[in-house]
Amino acid sequence: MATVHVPSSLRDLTDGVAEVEIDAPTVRRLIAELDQRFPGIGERLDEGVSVSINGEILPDALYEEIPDGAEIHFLPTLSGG
Amino acid sequence: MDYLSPVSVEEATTMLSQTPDARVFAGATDVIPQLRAGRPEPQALVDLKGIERLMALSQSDGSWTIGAAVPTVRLTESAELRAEFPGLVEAVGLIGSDQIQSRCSLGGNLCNASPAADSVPAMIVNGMRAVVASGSGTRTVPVADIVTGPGSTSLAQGEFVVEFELDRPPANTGDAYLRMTPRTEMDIAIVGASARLTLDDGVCTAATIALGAVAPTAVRVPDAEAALVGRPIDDEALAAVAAAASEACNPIDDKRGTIAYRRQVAGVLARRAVATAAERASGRETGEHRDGASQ
Amino acid sequence: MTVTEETTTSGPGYKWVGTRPIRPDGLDKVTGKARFGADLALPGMLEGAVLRSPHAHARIVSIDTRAAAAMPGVKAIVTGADFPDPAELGGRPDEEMVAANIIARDKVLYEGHVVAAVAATSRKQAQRAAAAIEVEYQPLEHVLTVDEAMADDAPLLHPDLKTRGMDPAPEEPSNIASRISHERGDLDKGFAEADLVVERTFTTKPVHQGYIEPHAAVADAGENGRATIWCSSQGHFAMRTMTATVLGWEPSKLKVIPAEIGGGFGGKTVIYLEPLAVALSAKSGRPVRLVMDRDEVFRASGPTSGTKIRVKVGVTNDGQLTAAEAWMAYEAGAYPGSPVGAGGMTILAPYDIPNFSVEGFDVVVNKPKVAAYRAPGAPMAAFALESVLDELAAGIGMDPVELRLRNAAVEGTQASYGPKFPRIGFVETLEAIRDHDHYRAPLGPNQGRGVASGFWFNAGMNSSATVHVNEDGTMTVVVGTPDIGGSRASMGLMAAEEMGIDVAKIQSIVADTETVGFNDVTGGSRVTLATGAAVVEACRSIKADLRARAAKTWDCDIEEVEWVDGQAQHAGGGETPLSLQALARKSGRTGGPISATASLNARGVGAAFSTQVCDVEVDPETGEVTILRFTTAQDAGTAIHPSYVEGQMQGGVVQGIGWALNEEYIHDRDGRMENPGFLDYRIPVASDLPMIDTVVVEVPNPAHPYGVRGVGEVGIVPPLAAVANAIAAATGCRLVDLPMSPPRVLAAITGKADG
Amino acid sequence: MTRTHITCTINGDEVEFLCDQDETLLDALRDEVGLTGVKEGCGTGDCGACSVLLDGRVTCACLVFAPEVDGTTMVTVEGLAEAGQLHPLQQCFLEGAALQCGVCTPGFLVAAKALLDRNPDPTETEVRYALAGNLCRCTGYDKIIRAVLDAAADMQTATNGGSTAATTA
Repeated sequence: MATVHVPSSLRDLTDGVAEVEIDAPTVRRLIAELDQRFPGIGERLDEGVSVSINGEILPDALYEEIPDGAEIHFLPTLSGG
Repeated sequence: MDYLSPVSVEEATTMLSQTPDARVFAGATDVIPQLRAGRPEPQALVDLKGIERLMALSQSDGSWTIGAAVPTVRLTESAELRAEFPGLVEAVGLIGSDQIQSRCSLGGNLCNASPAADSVPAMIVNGMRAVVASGSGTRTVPVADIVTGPGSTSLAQGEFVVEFELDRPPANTGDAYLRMTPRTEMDIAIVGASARLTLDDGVCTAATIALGAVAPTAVRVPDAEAALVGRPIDDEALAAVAAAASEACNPIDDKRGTIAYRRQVAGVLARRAVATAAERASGRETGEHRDGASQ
Repeated sequence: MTVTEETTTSGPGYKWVGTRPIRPDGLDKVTGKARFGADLALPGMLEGAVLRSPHAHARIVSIDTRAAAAMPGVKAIVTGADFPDPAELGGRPDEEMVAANIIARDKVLYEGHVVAAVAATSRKQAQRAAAAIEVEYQPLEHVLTVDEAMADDAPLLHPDLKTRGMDPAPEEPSNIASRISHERGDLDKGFAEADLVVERTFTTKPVHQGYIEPHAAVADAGENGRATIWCSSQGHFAMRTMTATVLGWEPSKLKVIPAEIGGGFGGKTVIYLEPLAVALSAKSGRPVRLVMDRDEVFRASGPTSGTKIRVKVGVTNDGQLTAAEAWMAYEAGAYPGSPVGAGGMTILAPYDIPNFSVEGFDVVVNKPKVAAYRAPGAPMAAFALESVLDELAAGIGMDPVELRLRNAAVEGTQASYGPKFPRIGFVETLEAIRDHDHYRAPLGPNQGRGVASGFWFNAGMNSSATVHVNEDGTMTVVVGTPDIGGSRASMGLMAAEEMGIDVAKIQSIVADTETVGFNDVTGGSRVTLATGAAVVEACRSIKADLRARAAKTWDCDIEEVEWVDGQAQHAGGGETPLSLQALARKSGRTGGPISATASLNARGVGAAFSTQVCDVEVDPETGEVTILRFTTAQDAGTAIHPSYVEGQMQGGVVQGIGWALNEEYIHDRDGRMENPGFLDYRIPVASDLPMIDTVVVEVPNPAHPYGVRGVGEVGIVPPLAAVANAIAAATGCRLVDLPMSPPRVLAAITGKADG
Repeated sequence: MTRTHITCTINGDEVEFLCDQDETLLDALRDEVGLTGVKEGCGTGDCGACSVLLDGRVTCACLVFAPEVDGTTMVTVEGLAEAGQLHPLQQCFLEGAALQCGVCTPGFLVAAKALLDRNPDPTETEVRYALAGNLCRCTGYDKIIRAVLDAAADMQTATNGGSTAATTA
């Protein structure tokens, strides 16, 4: 089970829910689960979003395994100047 | 645009009479940016630097003659000129970067007729005269009478400044120029202030004060001058100078500064310029400049 | 060469990393040989000019190009009609925005918005023809600030724009493109616990990156539906992608060759001229060069946002921050996309504050579309927060560095934007300033000292690198991230360290889009980290290959071969070591050329922090501010080439000083920029500044092979507040509006005296 | 329009070129003579990237009309190194990392040469004011100023034939 923190920019799709518990082995599956619960969120998480698992920010995390009890944050991918 | 390069005053006046839509230039440091910014192109550009008289710098017993197209670097390099007119040299040295100083001239700085021109208040307080040429000969006019408003001068079509006359100062005279710019260099004055004083045993016997960038043209401040003559340069006199200078302003709000700021700082700079000029007149000045240039 | 900057080295004993060799491209750059964007000329090349909108907001009624087309030497004219309709590109919304920004169709949204472009046999002819294009405009009401744009009855830039991130979603369109928010804890409780609460509203003006080289592009479109572009940019792959999108082409039809780039700071991560040049070239059948004038750079290329930020922070008497609230509105320019998201994520990031709420708005206005500028969004946010912290510290009588130390984020702190921080070096930068002799140096009359800190994420992103071993035992490192500030040198140093050979034997080059794998832009302080990681990975592949070849030569197991000091050594010592040169010479007989490529999407980005101290003197009668002394401490992770690390720190600081004191976009009431040149857009000149002292703090990033964090951006985050805090100390006046130009400073001083 | 024939000396070589009468020296050097080391940063004399020595004086090439240079002698960044030997300023810029992007570097080198030609032993303040007409957006000027001071010291040492180590600390 992992704790997923929903960024404010996506809460229009989650009815304001900021935190959900999801059981998924990989980030790809986790996004699929989220999309089932909150239709449309998958598309928004498809581009321009990085995933942080337990503090490590992973830009290419689609196939990353999620350890039990993980804290998951979705962050906008920022490039900079 | 045609590029014309006369070698004598007469040739230049002839060219100008034949091509009414011609513009004279010396260093081109104003002309080129103005053309680039969309100012209408003249039919011809007349380069005055080929005329020996406009490029001459000379001194006699009584006066200096400064060619209108002499690049200002030659003025700032002249130890004699700096010794006699430190304020004038300070002012011309502020016109732009070293790159600009290699090209810009007193004639150009005056006739471009910017209210903010750094050299103009300094020329005015030193009583400089412009020798103006036209097809019918030359006339001599005070520098203060050349500029009539932003971008406009009293010069008639076909006239141009040949040279400036500058009388050597009486004993115990000092001048100074200060300006306010947000940057230390490469900037246009928000306020400029020039002062020239003659002292006799600590008492002011003559004073001229002029401000730049606070009115459509550089302006004299007679009330400030009157507040000094016949008195020692003390705090009371300096306060009167500041008040008169602020009062003499007729500024605008623009991208470089506000009316209130210009009024306030004109008083401050006039007061400081008078104080420095007074130190110089009494020979007390230590002379450390912020650009490290020695006296 | 005397090096006077301080470097605190805490890393392991590297041989090459941390040294200061001359950069590989240096010779060309001091002799005038280096070719920048505008320096390329091709046979038969035409010169282009662009017609831009004189209006801040207007409907285009008609465009008549007939007279212009008939002028001598004119070979091609393009207008919006020559490009695919952005709405029909099928791309992401931000791609549509890029396309719409390149050339207007039915509406111009800012002064400088492109309306048409011309190619002719000379630049002057092209300019004359552009001026002869007849455009009929119907001027519309415009908005220039977030206050104007957010007003109820504001004229709309985009009639279909509805605010994203609102719950419930708004039904009516507005100029607010999106809303962001972050919150944690109980705000009311937090403020109730505070002994002192300070709330202030801050404003900043748009400021430009101010790179010295204007945008330039040369395009040569062939008859086979392909085109080659030479341009200076922060990333030629990104230029290719974006240009292809705007043209409706497949990216692979475009080849982009990077010119040397004359500064970018974020402003050259986006396209402006490239699609116009390709379209003109395709239409004329000849190469076309387009170069911006400086005033076009100011009027039409991206500055960063003007902002309005309200901050409220509470603190206890013993220096614990209890709550923080921030409301932030950022101008996006004409199309959505201000860096308010990053502003909201960074504003509280350096501190561990239990209760907070951050709300931000991305607001369109009739000004050029903003582009990234060095730590985009963070400096204005830090200006607001760090100014308030300064006031709080003064209010409770605590040293401002001490206040920051008490609340500083450390490893394990949950960042305000979400995840927990890994090992970071914020505390170390604070301690470096606290312990610096600058911090205790005496001050004179009218002088003041200010400190401020800043945070920036740094980026990872995609990089590819190829490394070749040449037959003479030298190596070539091929990367695809343009070198703006010495990255060829740092790539060479990491390769030298990895391979154990002299850095002089390594040539680093930046290759075009067809010669090396995909690379994201040089931006986000990411190149030394990400491209560096790719170079290191490629070198490690090469070392493995070299060891295998040595093992074959010696008929032993690869495990018995070590790579030490640039040569293969037999673990048992029984064989004469084989140098790189020896192995290279025989490569044809041991398996062919020795070469390796690595491509990656970099992980392990290390966050960057900076703390700075600034001394100023304020002339109380004119408001003139003189920077007397400035010291910056920044966590670099590991300084690969310390000189260029210091250079990034110093450059960021000075840009921040310019932003603080004098830089601003000034618009008249009609929305036209009044200062589109370096005379009145006042970036600092050499005589405005002291030396910028640097303290390179090195808290290695555990996730990078050499501990790199990235150093390019964070240096610009603290100076705005550091200068403001110093002015406050010198004058007793808290300035909340940038720039703190002499008229503003004097007005504050006068107002205080009058008040 | 008739093009004007110009003969001048650039970097020691006699050069002839044709230019328009209203063309700037900057455009002529870049487009007619091929000296693209002379950079355009602003075209209005505000950035110094196009600095050249015109009859020994440092000048913005963008503020000179090309016909003016007939009969003159010029030095551009391409002419600073002599016989394959870098000028001490070039060497010190390289060693001191006094450039990042490098686009302002040609102008700085030319302006710094003009300074050292007339003032071989400048103070830091003098260097800062002498180079105030050259904008650099990358470096914050720190390393540029140090490099110029280093070059001055190196040149003094070479001139004096002494062995005093050059330092700027």
